[in-house]
Amino acid sequence: MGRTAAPPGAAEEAGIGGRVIRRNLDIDTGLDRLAMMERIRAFEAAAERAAVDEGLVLGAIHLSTGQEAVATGIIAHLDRADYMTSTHRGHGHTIAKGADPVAMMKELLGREGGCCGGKGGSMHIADFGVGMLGANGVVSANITIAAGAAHGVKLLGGDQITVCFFGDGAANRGPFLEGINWAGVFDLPILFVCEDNRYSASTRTADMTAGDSLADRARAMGLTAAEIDGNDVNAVAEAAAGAIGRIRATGRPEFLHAVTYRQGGHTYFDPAAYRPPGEAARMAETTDPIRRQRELLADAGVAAAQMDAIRAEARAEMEAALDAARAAPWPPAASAFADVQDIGSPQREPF
Amino acid sequence: MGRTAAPPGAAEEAGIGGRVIRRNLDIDTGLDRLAMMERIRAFEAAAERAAVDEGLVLGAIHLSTGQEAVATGIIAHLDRADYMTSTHRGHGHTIAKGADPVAMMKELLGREGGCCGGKGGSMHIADFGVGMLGANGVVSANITIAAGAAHGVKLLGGDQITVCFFGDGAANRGPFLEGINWAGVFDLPILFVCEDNRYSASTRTADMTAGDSLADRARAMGLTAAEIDGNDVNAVAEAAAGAIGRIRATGRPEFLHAVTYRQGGHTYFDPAAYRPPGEAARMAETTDPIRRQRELLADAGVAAAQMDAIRAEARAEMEAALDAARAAPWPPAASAFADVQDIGSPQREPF
Amino acid sequence: MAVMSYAEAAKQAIAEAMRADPRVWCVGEDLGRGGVFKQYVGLVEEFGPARVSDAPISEAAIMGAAFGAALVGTRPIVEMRFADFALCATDELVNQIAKARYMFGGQSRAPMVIRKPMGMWRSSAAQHSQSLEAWYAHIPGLVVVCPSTPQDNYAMMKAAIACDDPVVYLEHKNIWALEGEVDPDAPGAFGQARIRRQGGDVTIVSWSDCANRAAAAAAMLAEDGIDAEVIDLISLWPWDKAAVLGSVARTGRLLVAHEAVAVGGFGAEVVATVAERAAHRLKVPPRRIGSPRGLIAYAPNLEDQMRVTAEAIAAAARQMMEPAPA
Amino acid sequence: MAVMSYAEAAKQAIAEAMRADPRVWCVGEDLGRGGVFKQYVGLVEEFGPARVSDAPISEAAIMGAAFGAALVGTRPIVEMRFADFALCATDELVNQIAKARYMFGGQSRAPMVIRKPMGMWRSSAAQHSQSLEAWYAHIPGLVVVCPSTPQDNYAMMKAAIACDDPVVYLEHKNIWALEGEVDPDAPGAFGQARIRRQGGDVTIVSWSDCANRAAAAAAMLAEDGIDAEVIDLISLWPWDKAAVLGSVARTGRLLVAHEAVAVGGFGAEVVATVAERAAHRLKVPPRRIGSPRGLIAYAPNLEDQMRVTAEAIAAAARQMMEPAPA
Ligand SMILES: Cc1ncc(C[n+]2csc(CCOP(=O)(O)OP(=O)(O)O)c2C)c(N)n1
Ligand SMILES: Cc1ncc(C[n+]2csc(CCOP(=O)(O)OP(=O)(O)O)c2C)c(N)n1
Ligand SMILES: [Mg+2]
Ligand SMILES: [Mg+2]
Repeated sequence: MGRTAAPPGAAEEAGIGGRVIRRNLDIDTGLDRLAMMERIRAFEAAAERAAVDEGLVLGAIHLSTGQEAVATGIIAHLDRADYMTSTHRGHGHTIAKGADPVAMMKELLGREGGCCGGKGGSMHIADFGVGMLGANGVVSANITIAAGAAHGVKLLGGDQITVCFFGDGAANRGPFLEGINWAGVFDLPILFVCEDNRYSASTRTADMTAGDSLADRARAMGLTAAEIDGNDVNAVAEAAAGAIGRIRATGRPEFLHAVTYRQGGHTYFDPAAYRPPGEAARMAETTDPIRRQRELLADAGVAAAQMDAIRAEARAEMEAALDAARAAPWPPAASAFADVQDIGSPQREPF
Repeated sequence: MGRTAAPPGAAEEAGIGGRVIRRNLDIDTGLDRLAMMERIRAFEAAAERAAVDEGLVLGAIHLSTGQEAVATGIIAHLDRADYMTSTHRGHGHTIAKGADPVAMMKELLGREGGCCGGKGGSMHIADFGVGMLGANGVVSANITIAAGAAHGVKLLGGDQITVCFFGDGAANRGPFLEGINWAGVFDLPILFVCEDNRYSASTRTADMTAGDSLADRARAMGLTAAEIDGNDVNAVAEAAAGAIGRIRATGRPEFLHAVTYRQGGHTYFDPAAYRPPGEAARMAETTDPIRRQRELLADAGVAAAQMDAIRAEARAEMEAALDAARAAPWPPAASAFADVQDIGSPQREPF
Repeated sequence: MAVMSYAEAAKQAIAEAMRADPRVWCVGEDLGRGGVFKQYVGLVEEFGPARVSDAPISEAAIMGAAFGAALVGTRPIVEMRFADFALCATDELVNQIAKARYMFGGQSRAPMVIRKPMGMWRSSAAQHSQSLEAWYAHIPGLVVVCPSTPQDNYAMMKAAIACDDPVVYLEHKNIWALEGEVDPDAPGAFGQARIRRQGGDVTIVSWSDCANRAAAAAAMLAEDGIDAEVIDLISLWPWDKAAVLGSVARTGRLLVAHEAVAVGGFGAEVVATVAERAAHRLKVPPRRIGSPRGLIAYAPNLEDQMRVTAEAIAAAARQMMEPAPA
Repeated sequence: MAVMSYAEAAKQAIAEAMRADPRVWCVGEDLGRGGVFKQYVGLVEEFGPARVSDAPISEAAIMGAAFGAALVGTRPIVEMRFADFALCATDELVNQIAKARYMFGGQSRAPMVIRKPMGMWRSSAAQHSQSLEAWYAHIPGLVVVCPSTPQDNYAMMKAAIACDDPVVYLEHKNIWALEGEVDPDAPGAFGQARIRRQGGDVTIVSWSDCANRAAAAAAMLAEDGIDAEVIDLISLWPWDKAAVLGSVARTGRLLVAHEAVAVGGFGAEVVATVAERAAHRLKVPPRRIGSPRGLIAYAPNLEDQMRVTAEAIAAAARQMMEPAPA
């Protein structure tokens, strides 16, 4: 199944050119991961341009630039039927889960054909058709919801697993404890992924977090937990393969703490001047997951041109998505009152 | 300063008569602890009788019978100025902190002169005069409040410490995480004490708690934490002395997990038939802290008669408290609308 | 028609729904031992601990997890134990459950029944006595039910379980033992009031246990020759405006009685609606009777000052019948 | 008199209070960088990080810990960031803070200002746009303030900080930049409305940013020869019943306008109170204008359908001036 950089075998590592790459890296897999990260980044870059240059995105959008390895590496191991909940910073997870970027971009622009009919926007993006049960505007709230999705699957006798993404800041709200305890008590097939980009809005999360390890918080509730390099898509994927494999086999919850870096501001209009001078540039240089994956593949013999083509394709796809969104009309006025509730609907009884 | 059973010295232990006692047990201290436990038990026994036999206690009361060592051993190291928050099961903590049992009993009977003017009852018992900042009808809610009391002390430059008592069931609510994280982040002088009586109402708490150790939950948030035998008042006191000494010295939060046993039902009218047959009797036999302390003191040469006298005195004190409460009038009718708020008070504007 | 208690009626409705639909399940603290008010006794024996599930003391997780489980196709009945404790799960109810279907553009439903035992119960004091139904009526996305009789607790529970919307289901905890006949074939309908008594002199609108007190007040008023109509709204959203407006058109007098604090209570909505739409029908000014804007004490004599009694309702109605002072 | 923005006015009031009283402090997420709406910019530089304190994302702990700190003698200003997120701390506010003084028989006070930026702000969607002031007016123990101008945001913030009760302080997040003159010597008073415009034809009662829209509506109405009186309640508990009843006695017409959902909104309380106490003064039925009982969408054309605009207020007032159909 595709070329390999070295003969397949047990994962072994070797220093090449000062960097460590996996001997058995499957280049097609590596390229797939690169392509997914490029698509996420291109989507968000297009959205940001639409917001900044054209004023087309009216609400706040939170970009995951620099964090694409987490969504890509984890979700690579999910089936379409598996469930996922996400956060306000959920574009990447949603794309990786298989949602249509055109419908997503329309949603960001608040247009007809948006995946939520223009009612939710970026912060409530969802695609139930691919098991994406929603971003969330309330930090940490998706953790108990995800535990419940896994609980529901168990009650119904399904075999889907659930993945719950949340940020480092979310680990300081009660639902973190309540949701993880719940998953432990009811023995639920769920993977909790803390996507730690080191910031909570303008706050260095470490300054507002007691203790050294969020994984220890999960371990104290009986979960198997690991800390991983969230900027290395292959390391993420490897850890996810292990955890998700065990979850599918045992039905028991696990926890991954993926450390990454938020390259931009909290929202697209946050200049993030509160960061130590030089930090962002240094981190973009050293931790950027796309750059790292490109270097890895280059070392394995992949031509830059091939990778540039992947990037160009991703950009073209998302440019087209933005074009489609730009051209889409506003949602029909009558939809304003639809889908609130059946009983006592404002369509019949607004007052 | 009182008789000692053995020469003072570093804590050493020796088996005597099959039991382990501390060589340097100060008998007066041991008797003081016994007396406090007897007072708590006598107070609650009187309250229970008033409830069951006379119907004088109208709301629910939650007894700490069997758990008296925790309140006694911890609070022995607090000054009157130190702060404390408690739970729905707070009589013992309140008595140990120095509140007047007459005012407390009046409160349980909803009478004038009750420590809360008859407005709170058992579940909201409080005596700010002795630093007791309130029981709480909402499980776990007192944890963030206690963290805040310690925070306030720090802001004001005070030297009081705060102790927060809560149950094993409370460790599964969000405020457990949020309050302990808060204390860790702001480096607050507070001792968290989980008084683990193994039940949450009719539920065996272990069945609804993931992970093996609540202390680990606190450790994961950077707190020094220890598990202690909550039925051994001297062990509790020793652990508390250490923790509280360190907190006074460093201002840093600590955590104690004291394992004890709720000998009765959740409320006085709960027969607790859900417990495994024989469990309650066996535990009363083996874990009762008063019995254990009596045995320890007996081994150390204290006469049973002296200990019986302490019990009789405690009972007489609480019988008198009940008599006083029984004789007290209802609160003045006009107080119904007092102390809601100054601005827009119902005394002026009920509607 | 069987005679059963208010608690039993809801339990029977739940048991029947669980037999008919394996997706229905209950979750809450202590349910395996029947729940704190014994309103689930026997269900775990029939349906097992997965479908009559205990829970940690984690109201936020009970609400949030049940919601997640609803999103993937189950139909949870959520037990909050006391309406007061449900405040620990307000974000989950108001920001998540009530809004999800809309925010996600209709992709999802949250078919949930959220049971919140409410109201005063001798000497339960300020944290265990609240009536906050007005809050939920104010939140789009929620259906709000406040049954007052075994019949309605049976029929509305069935309707709530069958409903695809989240239903905030507020039982009054002082009437668990109240007995009454239950006709299992009389369906419950949201937004359809029950006329507890017909009368031509004054319209008394109420709900929850206060509707029972309103009915008692009407009996007292009848002895005085005052013919009161008692309307039990049963559900507050939707609520039966037509029944109230129709009745007021006949009586010309509107009295709304509820246990909750009067200020900002749902009685204000009822009075405001009538004032807006049928002011010309009113012979005397409309009136609300509810709790003063104060807190509920433990001591019974103080607690009683917050109660809306049958006597107080009757007295208010009598005043409304008096000729205006010259 | 200085001209300043709505945000600056509150900040200035806070800074002055903090200078005068070392017990006053602020706590909330991101305050060290000025807060999410920059309404704290510069305070940390003056008062340091202990008194302008960052917080973890822990609304329940922010509220609960501030309460604990109030119990021991500090005077916290609590920042909830968005009124919507404050729902994560509902138990703390409603069951603890509002009730503590009473439950403990007057042993304690909770002098706290709880800032909850509320309201619609272009395309913030359902979880970041709510107006829930009616909830807090319904809760005994709480004072509720909804300022609409820099002057009132200055004066009421000072009053709130000086007050020994917990004050739910709802600023409207759409008007942070609104500028106006601020007289630092004009004291804020709870329960005292501001007559934004005097008029004899119709009384328009409003609060928060909607009061600004009501004032704009009055200007439009004046062009039509309709002389509207605009009453900005400023505080909802206590609220200035006398001002409203007095005005209605003169105009005979009552229109209440607010951004919140009309059903169960505080407008119902105002209308019900007037209907109860001054029905005979009303020449036409009273009227409320508020949001439909629906949810707030992201798409601007859908969002706009939920707005209560100056035009809509003016249109409603005009209708009330029309002669009744024969
Ligand atoms: C309960 C709650 N509090 C505050 C906010 C405001 N807020 C939105 S995102 C954010 C930071 C979240 O940090 P983290 O969880 O690390 O996620 P990240 O933004 O870094 O992806 C905050 C404070 C919110 N949405 N919900
Ligand atoms: C938030 C909340 N949920 C539920 C309850 C009902 N309740 C009162 S006490 C209790 C059990 C508490 O268990 P634990 O914390 O172990 O304390 P214990 O009663 O054993 O002292 C429960 C569930 C409550 N008071 N508050
Ligand atoms: Mg983060
Ligand atoms: Mg316990």
